[in-house]
Amino acid sequence: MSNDEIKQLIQLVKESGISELEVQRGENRVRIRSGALAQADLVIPHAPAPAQPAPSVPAAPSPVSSAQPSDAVLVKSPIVGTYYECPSPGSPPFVKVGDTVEPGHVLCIIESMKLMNEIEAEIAGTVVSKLMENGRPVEYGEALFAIRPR
Amino acid sequence: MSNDEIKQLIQLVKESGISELEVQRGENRVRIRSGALAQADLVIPHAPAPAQPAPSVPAAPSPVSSAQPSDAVLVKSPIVGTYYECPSPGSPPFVKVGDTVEPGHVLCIIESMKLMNEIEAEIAGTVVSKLMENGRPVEYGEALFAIRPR
Amino acid sequence: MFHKILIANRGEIALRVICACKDLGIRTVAVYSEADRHSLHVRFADEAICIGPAKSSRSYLDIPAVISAAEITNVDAIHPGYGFLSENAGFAEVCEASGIKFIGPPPPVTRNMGLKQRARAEMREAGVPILPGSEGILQSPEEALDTAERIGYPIMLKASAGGGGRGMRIVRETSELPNLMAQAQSEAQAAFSSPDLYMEKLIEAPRHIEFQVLADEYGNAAVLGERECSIQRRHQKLLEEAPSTAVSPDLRRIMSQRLEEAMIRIGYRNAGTVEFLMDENGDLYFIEVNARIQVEHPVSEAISGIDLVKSQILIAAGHRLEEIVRRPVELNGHAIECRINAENPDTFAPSPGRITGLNLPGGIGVRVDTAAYTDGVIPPYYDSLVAKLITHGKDRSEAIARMRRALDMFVVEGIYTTIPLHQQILRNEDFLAGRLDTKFLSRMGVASARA
Amino acid sequence: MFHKILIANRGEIALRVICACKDLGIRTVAVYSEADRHSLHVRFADEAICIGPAKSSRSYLDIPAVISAAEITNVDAIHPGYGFLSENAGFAEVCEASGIKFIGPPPPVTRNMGLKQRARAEMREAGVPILPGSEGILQSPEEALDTAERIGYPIMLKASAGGGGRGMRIVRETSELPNLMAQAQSEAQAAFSSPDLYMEKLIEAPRHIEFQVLADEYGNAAVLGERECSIQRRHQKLLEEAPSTAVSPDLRRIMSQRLEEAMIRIGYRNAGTVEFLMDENGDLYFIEVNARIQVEHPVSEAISGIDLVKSQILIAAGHRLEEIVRRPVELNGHAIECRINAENPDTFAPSPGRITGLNLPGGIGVRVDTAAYTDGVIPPYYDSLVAKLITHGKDRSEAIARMRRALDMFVVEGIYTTIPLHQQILRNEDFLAGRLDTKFLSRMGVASARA
Repeated sequence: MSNDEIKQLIQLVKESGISELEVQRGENRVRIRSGALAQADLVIPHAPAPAQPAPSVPAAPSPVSSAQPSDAVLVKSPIVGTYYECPSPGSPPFVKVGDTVEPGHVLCIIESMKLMNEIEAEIAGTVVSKLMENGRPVEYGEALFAIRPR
Repeated sequence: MSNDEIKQLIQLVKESGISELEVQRGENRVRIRSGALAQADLVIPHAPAPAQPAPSVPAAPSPVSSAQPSDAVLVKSPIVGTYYECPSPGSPPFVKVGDTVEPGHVLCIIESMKLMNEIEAEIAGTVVSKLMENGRPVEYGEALFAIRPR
Repeated sequence: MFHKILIANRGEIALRVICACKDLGIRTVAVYSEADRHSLHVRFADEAICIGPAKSSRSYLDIPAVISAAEITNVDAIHPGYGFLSENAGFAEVCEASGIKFIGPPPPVTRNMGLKQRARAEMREAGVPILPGSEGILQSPEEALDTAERIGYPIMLKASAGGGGRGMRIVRETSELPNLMAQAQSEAQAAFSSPDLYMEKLIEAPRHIEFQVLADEYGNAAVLGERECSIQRRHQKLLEEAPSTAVSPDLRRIMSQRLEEAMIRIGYRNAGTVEFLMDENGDLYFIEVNARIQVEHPVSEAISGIDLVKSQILIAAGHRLEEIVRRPVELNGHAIECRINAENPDTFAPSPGRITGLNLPGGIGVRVDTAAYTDGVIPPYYDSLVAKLITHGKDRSEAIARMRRALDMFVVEGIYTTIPLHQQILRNEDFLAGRLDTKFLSRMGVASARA
Repeated sequence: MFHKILIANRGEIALRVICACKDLGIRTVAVYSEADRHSLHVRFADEAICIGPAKSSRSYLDIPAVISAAEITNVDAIHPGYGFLSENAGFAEVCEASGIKFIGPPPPVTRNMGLKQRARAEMREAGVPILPGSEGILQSPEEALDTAERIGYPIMLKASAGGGGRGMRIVRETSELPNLMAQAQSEAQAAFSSPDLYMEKLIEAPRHIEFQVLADEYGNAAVLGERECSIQRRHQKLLEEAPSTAVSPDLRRIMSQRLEEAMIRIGYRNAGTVEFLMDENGDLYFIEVNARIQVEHPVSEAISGIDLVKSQILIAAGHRLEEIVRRPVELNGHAIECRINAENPDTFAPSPGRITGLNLPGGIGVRVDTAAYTDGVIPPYYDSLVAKLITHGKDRSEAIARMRRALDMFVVEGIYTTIPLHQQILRNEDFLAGRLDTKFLSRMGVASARA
């Protein structure tokens, strides 16, 4: 979300006369208040805030990814578990950045309760970034891949 | 404070982007918030809120007074006690609405700890309203008279 | 001792378990649904994992999600709180299979207690008085008449497969029985595809009295007195106290001894509650065992001085009861709990929403268990409990005076709560005299209290 | 019993007295300065009267203003809290003359206890050990040498008219005495226009230990154990606990008996505290009597189960001690109080202002006494106490664990508080071992703790 977009939102808050506006666009979120309601800061969890399940507009770059073009959609983890990018240790990853995928193409595995759950692409497109490190625990709703639809 | 003045203040809050504005003009006070900070309502005391000690701009009509012209100043109780408008039961009051007073003129008595404390005018002018009922207990800072300075 | 515990719950009980863990120096993992990301249990746990969307079947009730969260955070135990997965023996088994200690009774015990006829049989064998009734399904009108004669009218006919009041009939005299039994059978057949009925003695206006039990893993059990939970509407408890005005020291001593023996006999472990109905003569009849910590546990904590949630963790970690409970059990004073729910106090309609103003009462003899805060939200997806307000005093009248004061100083703005209803209860003459039964609220004129 | 009580105080103690009155069914009148019009004591009293501007000399310390407020609201008693007018015998006399019961000791007792030499004499007569020293003013260097020889070095020379450290000298051996005495005399002369000095035994690192007393109007007194108040900076207590780790059951029993006799002998009434210093050998020396309720009274309430403020009111209304205190006095468990002040925890600079975010801790074993609320203001005109956080447990380690947990969950935003300092104290090894004295904070490295 660009500064100009945020400026526009601030303008919107001012014009509409509302006191608080929370906007989520993909992984980005902005909350605008026209005043000091610091109590709310009390409750921002220290765990990374997972994103909303429904992807909409593209997200800001994540630590391990390169910049995402503005027309990609996010693939998010549907379960809690451990993320694996390849079928077995040492084998090549299911997908690399730049690969094209079809619906049903396996993108990764999330291990949950000793079960290897294959996560498949739901749309056809090009993998533009991989957002998770191999072997890392993932929460429900964490972003795994960005795919530019074809 | 007229409705138009209040409207202007609301406009100011909106334009400045601040969330809260509190303005006191004489006995009038307005607090404008652009959002829902209902917590503050928690603490408005149920006892009548006494006015600020420093009178400045004229106040809105008080229950027992007639309308006050906009150039009067308030005489407030400097102590806690019981208000008496006359020197002894049955005698005429120290002052009536319309009387002119000089500095040092006794306006009323506040009985406090069995002592009769005479409250004197500090300015010369005309009594435009009497704001307190005879025999009523008064708190510190409660308005007793409005006097239009000469 | 455990190194790290996952709390498979939300709201005040999740925070309650976090407190117990902090007191023991154990690290904590909170799990939360997307609706709860700003909750205090998320804030005050050492780690927090989002396990799913708001709907509890896909988050707090989702066993794989909870177990996966436990695995990726490397906890060595799970505390289930109450509700959700707390009495799910299958969940306890999955924990066991995953090498994670489930803080609660062993799965077979939980399963047996969940099967009510089985629980009744085990308790009867252990010498605990059971609500009189038929031995299983009634085979004929003649058997029904004989059974009713034996246990005495009024009696209640209940559909064996049933629930929700369908296939139920109250029978007050012999002449009514055959006709009402036929009605109940056809209603049961229509509703549950089975005409099977059983019979129980009807107690018209029972007290609901329950005993708190702690049992360790070495065959020791202790009863920490009873709780009076008769103030209910639609079978939901609203105000609880300990001790009960209807339980004499003698009755308490006898019941405690019998229940300790019974719990040992059935292999019970960890904290549990044995629920009874009390009839007009003061006789107690077993109804069920709740194999978990209860919402109203703080009143027992207040009078016993024992932290029950800490005890649950210690027992699960293998501590012996003698390290936790001093014998003989001493109970001091009187405690009351008011459940402050987000509900319209007149209609009981849920009132979720944002808390715009909050003043929690404090001072002597007052305890508040809550996850609420100014600007926090009570979401519509879960139960309506906002806070538990507990007072303790040297006797019942001091506890009542402190509760009245605390209710007066408890301010919640932005949502409706049950505070005004509690204020009304605490002024009620029957309440003040200790004359309580489960019909109390409907007598008081709370329309929707009637089941 | 009283019908209506005026509370001549503000902040948490005003709210504390309101709680006690509500528990007794007594109506309340709050008084407030213009700075406190949005305070909770104003909100929760039945009536509230503005008595003056922010400056306390013109409001909370203004006797005519307070008495007039009492008269126009027709109260029959005044509770003074602590500080302000609580130990002003003149105020108590005006109350008496106005036909209003002052809830505290009779004026002559308060006056005698305020005169320290008089209090010492009365206590010595009653057999209570006194800090050894000169009999009044030192008349010559020779008398000083003799006195020092008698009580043993090190000793302290103090200006009779003095205060604030001027005219004070520590003397460690005979050879230093004449010279240091001359210095102290000329300093006292310069500062107070009087060279008079007296001598006291110096205890280098004393514990500060005080006993809680209740006495009725019929010549009965009870001691409810002691409090350890050694954690101080600049003579201001910061953390208190009960019981003291340095007082054995035997010492407690002996001291309680002597103090009960002494308090009866001097005609003490209502609640009071007898303060002692304890030297390295565990010997106690009387220093003064505080003729009022103390800030730290809740730790004694926690272990005795007795509401001290309620007791004050009952005693003033003529109730007998036997209705309030059961004999023998039983003390249970351990309690700690942390004073949460609006101060920079490093520099101790006051930090008044608006509280923008607040989470009060709750749960088992936690009590909070506070008048703070979200969006409320801590004004710069009065003391910096924001809240008293009290925990109670079955032993000291449980009380400590609960205090750590409660401090972790106590969130105050918008102002600085002493919470981080308390967290540091509760991790300190000497504190955990109970090795305390009034030098504790300066040893811990809190620079401004040094007097």
